[in-house]
Amino acid sequence: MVDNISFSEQVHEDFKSSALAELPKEMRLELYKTMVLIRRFEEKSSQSFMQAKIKGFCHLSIGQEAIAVGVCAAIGPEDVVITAYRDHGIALARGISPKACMAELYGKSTGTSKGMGGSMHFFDKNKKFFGGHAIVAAQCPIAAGVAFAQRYLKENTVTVCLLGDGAVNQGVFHETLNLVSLWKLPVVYIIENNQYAMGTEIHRSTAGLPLVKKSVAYDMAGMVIDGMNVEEVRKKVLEAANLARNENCPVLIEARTYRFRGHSMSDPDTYRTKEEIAEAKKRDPIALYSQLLLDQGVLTRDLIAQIDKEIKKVIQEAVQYAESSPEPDLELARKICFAEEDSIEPPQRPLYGLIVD
Amino acid sequence: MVDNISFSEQVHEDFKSSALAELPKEMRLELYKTMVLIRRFEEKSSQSFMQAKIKGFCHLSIGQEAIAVGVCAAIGPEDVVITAYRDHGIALARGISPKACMAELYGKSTGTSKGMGGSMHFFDKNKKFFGGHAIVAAQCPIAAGVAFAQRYLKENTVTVCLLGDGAVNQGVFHETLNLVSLWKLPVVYIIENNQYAMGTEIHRSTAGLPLVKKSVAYDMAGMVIDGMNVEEVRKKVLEAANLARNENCPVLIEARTYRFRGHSMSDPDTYRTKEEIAEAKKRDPIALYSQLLLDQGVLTRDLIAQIDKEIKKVIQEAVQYAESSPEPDLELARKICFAEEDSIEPPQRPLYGLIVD
Amino acid sequence: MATLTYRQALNEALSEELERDNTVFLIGEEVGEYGGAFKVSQGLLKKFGPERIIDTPISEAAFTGLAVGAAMYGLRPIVEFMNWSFALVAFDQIINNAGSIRFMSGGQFNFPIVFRGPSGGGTQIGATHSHALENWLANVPTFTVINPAFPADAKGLLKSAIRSNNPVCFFEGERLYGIQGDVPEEKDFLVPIGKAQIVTEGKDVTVLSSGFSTHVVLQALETLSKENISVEMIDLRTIKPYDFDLVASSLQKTNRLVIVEEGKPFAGWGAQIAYDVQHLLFDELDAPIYRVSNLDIPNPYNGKLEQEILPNPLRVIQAVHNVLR
Amino acid sequence: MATLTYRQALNEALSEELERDNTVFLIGEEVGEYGGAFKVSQGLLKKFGPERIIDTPISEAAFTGLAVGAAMYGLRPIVEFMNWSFALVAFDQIINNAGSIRFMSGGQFNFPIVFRGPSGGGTQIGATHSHALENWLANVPTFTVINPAFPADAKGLLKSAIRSNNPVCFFEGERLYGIQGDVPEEKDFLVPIGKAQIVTEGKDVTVLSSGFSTHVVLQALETLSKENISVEMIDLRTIKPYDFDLVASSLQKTNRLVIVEEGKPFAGWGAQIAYDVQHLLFDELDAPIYRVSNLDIPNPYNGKLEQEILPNPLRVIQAVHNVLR
Ligand SMILES: Cc1ncc(C[n+]2csc(CCOP(=O)(O)OP(=O)(O)O)c2C)c(N)n1
Ligand SMILES: Cc1ncc(C[n+]2csc(CCOP(=O)(O)OP(=O)(O)O)c2C)c(N)n1
Ligand SMILES: [Mg+2]
Ligand SMILES: [Mg+2]
Repeated sequence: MVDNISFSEQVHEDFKSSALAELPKEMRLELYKTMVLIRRFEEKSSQSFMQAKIKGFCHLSIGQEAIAVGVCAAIGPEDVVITAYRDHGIALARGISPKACMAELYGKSTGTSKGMGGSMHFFDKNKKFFGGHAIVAAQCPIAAGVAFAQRYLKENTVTVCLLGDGAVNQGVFHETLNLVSLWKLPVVYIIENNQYAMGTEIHRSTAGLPLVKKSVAYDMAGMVIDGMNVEEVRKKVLEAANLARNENCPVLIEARTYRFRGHSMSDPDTYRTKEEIAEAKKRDPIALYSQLLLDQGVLTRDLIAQIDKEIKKVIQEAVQYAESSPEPDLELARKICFAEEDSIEPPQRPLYGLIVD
Repeated sequence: MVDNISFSEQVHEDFKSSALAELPKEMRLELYKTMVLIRRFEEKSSQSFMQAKIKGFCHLSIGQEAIAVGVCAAIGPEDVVITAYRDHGIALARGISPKACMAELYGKSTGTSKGMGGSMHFFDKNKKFFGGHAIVAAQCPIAAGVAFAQRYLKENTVTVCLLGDGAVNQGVFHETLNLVSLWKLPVVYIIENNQYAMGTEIHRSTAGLPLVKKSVAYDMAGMVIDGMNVEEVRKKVLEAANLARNENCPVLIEARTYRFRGHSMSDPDTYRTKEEIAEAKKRDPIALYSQLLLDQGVLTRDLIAQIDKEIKKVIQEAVQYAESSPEPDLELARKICFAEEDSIEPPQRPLYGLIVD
Repeated sequence: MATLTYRQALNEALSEELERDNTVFLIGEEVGEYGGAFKVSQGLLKKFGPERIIDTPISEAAFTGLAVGAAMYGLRPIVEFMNWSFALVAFDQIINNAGSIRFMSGGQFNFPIVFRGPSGGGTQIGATHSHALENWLANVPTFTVINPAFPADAKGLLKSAIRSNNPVCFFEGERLYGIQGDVPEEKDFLVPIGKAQIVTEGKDVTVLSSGFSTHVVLQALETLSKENISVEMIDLRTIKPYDFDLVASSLQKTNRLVIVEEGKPFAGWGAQIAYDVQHLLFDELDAPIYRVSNLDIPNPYNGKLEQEILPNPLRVIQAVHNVLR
Repeated sequence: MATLTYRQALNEALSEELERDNTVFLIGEEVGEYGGAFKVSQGLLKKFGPERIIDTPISEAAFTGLAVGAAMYGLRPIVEFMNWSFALVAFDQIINNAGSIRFMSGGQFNFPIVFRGPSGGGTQIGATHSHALENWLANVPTFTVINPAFPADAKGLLKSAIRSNNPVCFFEGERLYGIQGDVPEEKDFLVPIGKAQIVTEGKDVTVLSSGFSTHVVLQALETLSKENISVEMIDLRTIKPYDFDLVASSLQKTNRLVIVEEGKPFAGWGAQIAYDVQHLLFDELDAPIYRVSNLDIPNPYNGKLEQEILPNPLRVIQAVHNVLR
């Protein structure tokens, strides 16, 4: 059942209108479960990476789950989400199956991207998850384009785009904020400010902090939120999405968070002190939330154990699925290079580089 | 004598220290003369362009002379100036000879860039005029690099970089402001806000006006100045340059101005009303200044006539020089592609593309 | 048939496709109120309104990326670069986003997007404004690269490009916009992507070119025909995927090849065609292949010198002479 | 001689040149405190301080442009791209500013600048991170393009690049960094730019490559030598200007050529060499030239598939067999 976590339309309808409404128990449990799912999924990915079953770059979002989950709980299934390479969490929160995600990490043709994209490039058009983008800030103008199309098509949908604190230093981010503000596009940008871009602490890379101040330069609405508090994230992103959706007002959100692991699996993570990390872990979004739910009687120790068990099974099944899935082949690679033509005579496309006898 | 206008070191020494000092007559006359020189030079360029003696793109700065002249009066000969393609005015104000400028427009090997650069690419290393850059905003990080080098070499010099209001929408401008603020480089950016980028009025292209607000996003000092008032430009740029030079504080200046001609010689200029242009011309920087100097007795009608005559002669000589200068040839073009090597064995460099028998 | 300039032909193509499919939109600097820096989009704002003819700030990276996002969501953007040289500030968006996302997503998204604008030198606007990047874009696995020489092809190919579900890099030219030619008037006149055409038949030598270079060859032909040299002139139209079959059948006749391309020489698209030809038609060649391209020097402002550096009729003639020796 | 990895060799080159000339500085993401994403600059911050080993924000366009400005003012910047693929966001600064300003200024300014970093695929990091742009950079008239295969060449060529008064694009490789080799220990050990080297002598066929492809060829050679095929293997080292003379003298002996290059095939640098060879040595060739390159497909994440798409020993062997047929 957790396999297909994604916030049901009903839940959305009930709570989209008012950001302030008290969340029903059912939804709070979903928020909790999804965070745990992400945490366990990534812990497993980490193991598989160590076993060299997952290769390339693998960036974990452990510590940042509340943002992924809060964001996806704040928007509807018709809205669009897009992010950077640190995309496992948000993909799962968006309801992409752990099987497809794990299979992608394993480079299999059953993966979210048929094994062509890998960890940094999850995509699911049906779930309106527009990637997974590995060039820092490259997703920012794409998000503007999706929002542009949403308005062009006179929909009442919005686009949410996540980016890292380091991405703020790419010019295209600024060009894009100017465009979306000027054209009043229905888009919300959320900076996951985990204070580091690889080994660079934010004060070494960025003038004019706090980051939210960038919104001022473009006359955009700006918000700072606690990225460790899943309900706050949900509530504030819902407010922002409503502004974007109904008031033609794009929003820039700075969500304060921290990544508990290295930048990627290959990062020795020597640029921070153990103390700093330990301090940050005191605000582990899952621990904070489970404590709250325990205090309020929404969760019990038993329920926690049961959920853990359930999720363990989901992860196991995902790994089995990934292991046993077939690899993509050259024919597939060739085929997906080009969309089928339906309005013109399809050009012949020789495969340059093939050795011809 | 006007041929080599450029503010003498003595004048600089006298007035660099205090931005508030009353300007001596001699300098005020120089400011006036230089503006007139630029105006006449460009009027002549316009004619020569119509006669197809000047080709390619030719952007006139008529209306914006006070900025060029004020800026060059505010900095010393060891400081560096760099700008965009609309560069005739600032090159002349910097003391590059009208002959070399006109010869460049004519594409001659005696030009500022040996006829290789044309109108948009004047350069003079000796005069510390670092171009003339035709890709919008491309000069911005170069300026940061020069300032970086100035500090690296422990000089007490600064760099002044001019750009258009449209250039603010290029990402590299923002990346650069972040860098110079973070690294406290000795540089002053001056936006010549003439309200248009080609046919696009600033409100159609830029959110978050006034432009000076961009400085806030990078914790930079910002100033708005009247770009039609040559003495104000000089004074404020001097203040800014001192901040950059002595206080490690880069500055962003928005100078309000207007171009009286089309974007380039090929622009039909149909996107503004005649009334708007007429209104702007009431603040013609040369007219304003000559009136002020007349009122204060620094200028007389006779002196104005005499200066006009002098400058007319300078322009005539420049044109003659340009007309009679030789064109650059292929050998020169080949030669300048590469700097001479002094520390390694120079590689052989075949001219690819030559047809070999 | 109507007699149109290349500019008008492009304008008609845009207008007809905007009319036919309202998911098509045009975006770029000065394409709306100004009518296009080179007037290619003149009148379109009035016809289609500011929702579909979109003036942008000078933010090529952002509006290119925006077009990519819009395409992912189902629209069909046409991106005008005021000059293809300015695409360099948007290169990541073009190469990685438009070029790779379909593949990286396992084929989930279509990119029915056209990047277009003038390319190349010859108008004395200097090195930074005179790039001819056709070879670079053709080096990207997923791109189609088009460079028409004549108004009819400009129209028919632009229409095909807009209707293609794949990203197309469409190279025009400031020097081409004013060229006149006959253009068919049917609304559905399309020129197929990937097909070259024989401009003049001949038997002594095949001369291959595209875009403005085709007009350089036409000029050279005036001299060559006086010398009784019979040139089979092929206008490539599409640079990638290019029409190898037509080239091959021509070479079966002439056994000699000259390639004229506007870009810088080192690893230009002409080098690829030369490679393919020597590789696949080794025994057909009676002489080495000659390429006429830019010399390997940035474009200078000086007009005479720029003409010397660009592919020019003189060098075409010289190459033809050499290949026939 | 010391045995060093390619990474260490580069590190020594940087360290020695920083030591030798204090106008040399290194700038890029994570080059300082982190010691470089691939540890090429490890220890340099400690030796030379933060004024000369400069960590940057993720602002490639700005810091590349900054390096250009610093060069114009007399410094000698070394710009590290964490991955050459990221240079795409700085392309205007590289191509137009570093590439054109000297020319456009009539030759007034020198650009003693080195752009360097890992290039190419093979590490399963996806299409956007696996570009091999050597051909594009070599297409720029004023650039020198270097791509060493062995530690000694990496060191000697990087030192030459830093001492050159002209812009050099220096391509390394993630798969190269760990390769070991003997490296001369003299402080002034330089490898000349523009000179190739013969790795193995042979008489049946010349196989030409650079960078990691040279190691692919070495692997293929194991099989080929068992088949008694005598390969003359040339490691290009400098892609532009490349050592035509050495290629020519080898072909005089073998009359057959295979070129192995890492980039995408269409208009790769190998196409240029193939063109030059067929053009200038037409009568020397006994068989068509074969190129082994990437297939014309973006790099996939899946490892087996990526190896299939990259130039690999199998395809080198196949090409050699074909060229000898
Ligand atoms: C244009 C570009 N430059 C550099 C990189 C290499 N890189 C990948 S992630 C990263 C750090 C990004 O930090 P941040 O935006 O804060 O996101 P986080 O990793 O913290 O989620 C860098 C430098 C890249 N992918 N793209
Ligand atoms: C990257 C880039 N895009 C587009 C252009 C074409 N272009 C040249 S000048 C210009 C307008 C610039 O306006 P602004 O910055 O306000 O300067 P102004 O012309 O008013 O001095 C444009 C769009 C260019 N040169 N470079
Ligand atoms: Mg971060
Ligand atoms: Mg302007």
